[in-house]
Amino acid sequence: MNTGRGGDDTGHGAGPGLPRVMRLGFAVLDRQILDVDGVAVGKVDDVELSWEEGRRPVLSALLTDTGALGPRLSGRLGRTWRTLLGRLRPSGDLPVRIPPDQVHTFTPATRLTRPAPPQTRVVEDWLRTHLIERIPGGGHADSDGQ
Amino acid sequence: MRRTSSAVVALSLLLVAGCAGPVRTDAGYREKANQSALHLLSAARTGVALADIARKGDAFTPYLETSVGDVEDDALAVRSSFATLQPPTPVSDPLRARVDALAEHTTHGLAHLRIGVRRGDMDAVARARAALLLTGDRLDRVVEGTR
Amino acid sequence: MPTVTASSLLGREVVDRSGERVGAVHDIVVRRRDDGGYEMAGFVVGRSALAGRFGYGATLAPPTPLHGLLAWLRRHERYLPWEDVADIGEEVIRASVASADLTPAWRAEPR
Amino acid sequence: MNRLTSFTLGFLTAIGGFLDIGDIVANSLVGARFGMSLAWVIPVGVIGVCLFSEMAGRVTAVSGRPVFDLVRERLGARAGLANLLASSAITLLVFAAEIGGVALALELASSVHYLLWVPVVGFLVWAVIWRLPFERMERTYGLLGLAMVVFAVALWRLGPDWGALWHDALSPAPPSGEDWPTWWYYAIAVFGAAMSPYAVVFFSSGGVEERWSARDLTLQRLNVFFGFPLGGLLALSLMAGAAVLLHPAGIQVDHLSQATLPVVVSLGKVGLVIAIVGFFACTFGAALEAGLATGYGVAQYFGWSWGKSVRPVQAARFHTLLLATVLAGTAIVLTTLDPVKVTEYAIVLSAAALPLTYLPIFIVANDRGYLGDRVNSRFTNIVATVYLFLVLLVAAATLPLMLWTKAGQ
Repeated sequence: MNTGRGGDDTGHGAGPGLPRVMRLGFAVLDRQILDVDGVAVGKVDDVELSWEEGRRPVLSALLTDTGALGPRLSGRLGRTWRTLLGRLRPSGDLPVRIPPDQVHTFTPATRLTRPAPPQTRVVEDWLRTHLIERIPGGGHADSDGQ
Repeated sequence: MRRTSSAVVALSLLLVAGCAGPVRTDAGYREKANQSALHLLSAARTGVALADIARKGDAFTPYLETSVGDVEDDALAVRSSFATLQPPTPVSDPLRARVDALAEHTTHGLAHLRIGVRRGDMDAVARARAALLLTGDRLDRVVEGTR
Repeated sequence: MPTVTASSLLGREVVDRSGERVGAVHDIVVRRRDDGGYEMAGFVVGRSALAGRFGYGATLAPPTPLHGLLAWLRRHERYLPWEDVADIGEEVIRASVASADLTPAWRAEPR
Repeated sequence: MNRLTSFTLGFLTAIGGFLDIGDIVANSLVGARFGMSLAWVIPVGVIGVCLFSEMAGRVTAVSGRPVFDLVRERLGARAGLANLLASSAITLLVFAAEIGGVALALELASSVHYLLWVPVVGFLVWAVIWRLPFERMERTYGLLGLAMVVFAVALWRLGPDWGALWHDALSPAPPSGEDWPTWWYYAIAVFGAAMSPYAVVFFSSGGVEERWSARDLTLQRLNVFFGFPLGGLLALSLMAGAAVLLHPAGIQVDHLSQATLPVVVSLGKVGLVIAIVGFFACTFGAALEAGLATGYGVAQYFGWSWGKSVRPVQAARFHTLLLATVLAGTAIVLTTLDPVKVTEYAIVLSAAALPLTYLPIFIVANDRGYLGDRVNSRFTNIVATVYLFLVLLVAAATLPLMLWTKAGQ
């Protein structure tokens, strides 16, 4: 099953399609996640691997949101980060999990086959209803940029 | 991160060091006098250039007022910070007297220029120009002499 | 079912059968199974954090004048296939072979 | 719009957009203090910014990924965050300097104290970011910035001894009364003013906003390779004007008004009006760029939706951040720190921060996974490697020189 040095072997999708072999740190971690409509969801803040005893680990979820980013910023900065977020969102800070079968492509950005998980939009929605919508012109589209 | 914090430290150090620290030697005093004279010279010569512009009617009054005001503030600041410096030995006293007097001439000249510009009084502007020109040349000699 | 995050594996120390240090985990290689899921294939292990972090060795080529430098920085890079992993510990990952038996290129892995 | 018009517009925008408060202050100041002895830094900076922008623009056009997206991706979460914090702090300082610059230009026109203008300017900047479409915003201020051509006309009217200017430019050594460390310190200032990282962050993010594709690449390249050098010529004429008129008189540039002297002396009221329009456009345009660059950087690091081309309600976090940036920048100027001094620190620190954004772009510009056949050519790689070492050297030298020279006093 050696695919040699072919293009799909190298961790990038030359167009749609999933690579056969890839490096997680290079091709998945810290990449932008876009949902099916091209809306930015967040970054792949971490990747979860899980296994049954005696079997190979498998990629079980992409993790995103501050709950996954916090632990990565370990050290003093990371701890401050976690305390700060704990205060903002006291209701436990579990990362958002995206199952790998919802991924359309990994690189250059992670594209999903579904709309964004609702938990990723909590802060966005709060700021929208409490601040941005109240400023005149907030719903105005920047037509020239389209 | 580390770079930001060290930049902040550097900035605050600079702000502290930038304010006139105590001077312990005559050579150090000369250097301070040289710096003060350089700044006064810049202010005086800017005044001369602005006076020329005013007399030729080459600029609007708001511009002239603002520009003269800017350098007048500079000269006042240099004058007061130089005046607070303690000359380390009597050797420095003549230099102190000279720079102090020229600082006064500069600020006066610029004040006259400002008044003349604001009133549109070109004779006053011409007089201020002549005074600033003379002060400028003297400051130039101080700068050369203290290098 | 035990789970682990990729970020906690990256940077973890790797030692060989005799306890000698091979390097730290630079990257995790996965491969697609026929059912569409991805399974672990092995670890890229190296010593230069600089070269490892940027991800050279996949599609990324070093700029022309720096080929030599990057090759030198990556001289300790080894591929540790999953078959040769004896144990994944909290602190270190232990290989079941000697470090001399590990090959440098992760792509040369027979699959 | 047909291609020729679009090229002309983009090209003129690049000329006017090149200059900001940093270029105005650094080049006038250096010309007045060091004559033409530091003129060589301008071409070095211009080549650097062309190279940097071309790589960033190419990566953006082909892959649709802007600078801080790549910073996070190549440097990882921690180093990326450190990078983001350092870059944002400096960009915020630049933003404050630009706001101060706009206020100073308005003071010159009105004689109303600049601090009274600052809140007005802050509000205007926010309002333009909030409402004005991206392309129109960029074009308006870029084209108005062309008014800076008046400095080239002024230089020509001053009738300098071109041979002597050329000779000075070819003798790179401090003039009498100045020492080497101070001279080098200001060389970094001129370099940082020409090669400003916030402009590249803005440029590449703007590429995403305008949805560049590989097809727009040639046009963008032409704009960069012709527009920026011509912008550099304007920077050079600012420096030369100061070198001709202010340097012999011993006038130092501590105020924006002193930077206008060459124009007013040679062209009178008309020149003054055009120069003030030019100052206003350059600083206002750069304030928009720096403000947006701060928002872009943070949003790209966290993967939020961002951009002026989506409705603000769809990018609530991004727009909240912009609002906070504008407030913070305005607050910095309102502390009565001298905007010209803030500018000097901002450009020098920008130069020191260059590797933070330059390095990730340079790495990714060699990734076939992103760029396919459009990776750096061998020639680009050689030049870019030389600049990599140059920006690293500048970054290492900046703080020691700043301390040693007491920030160029």
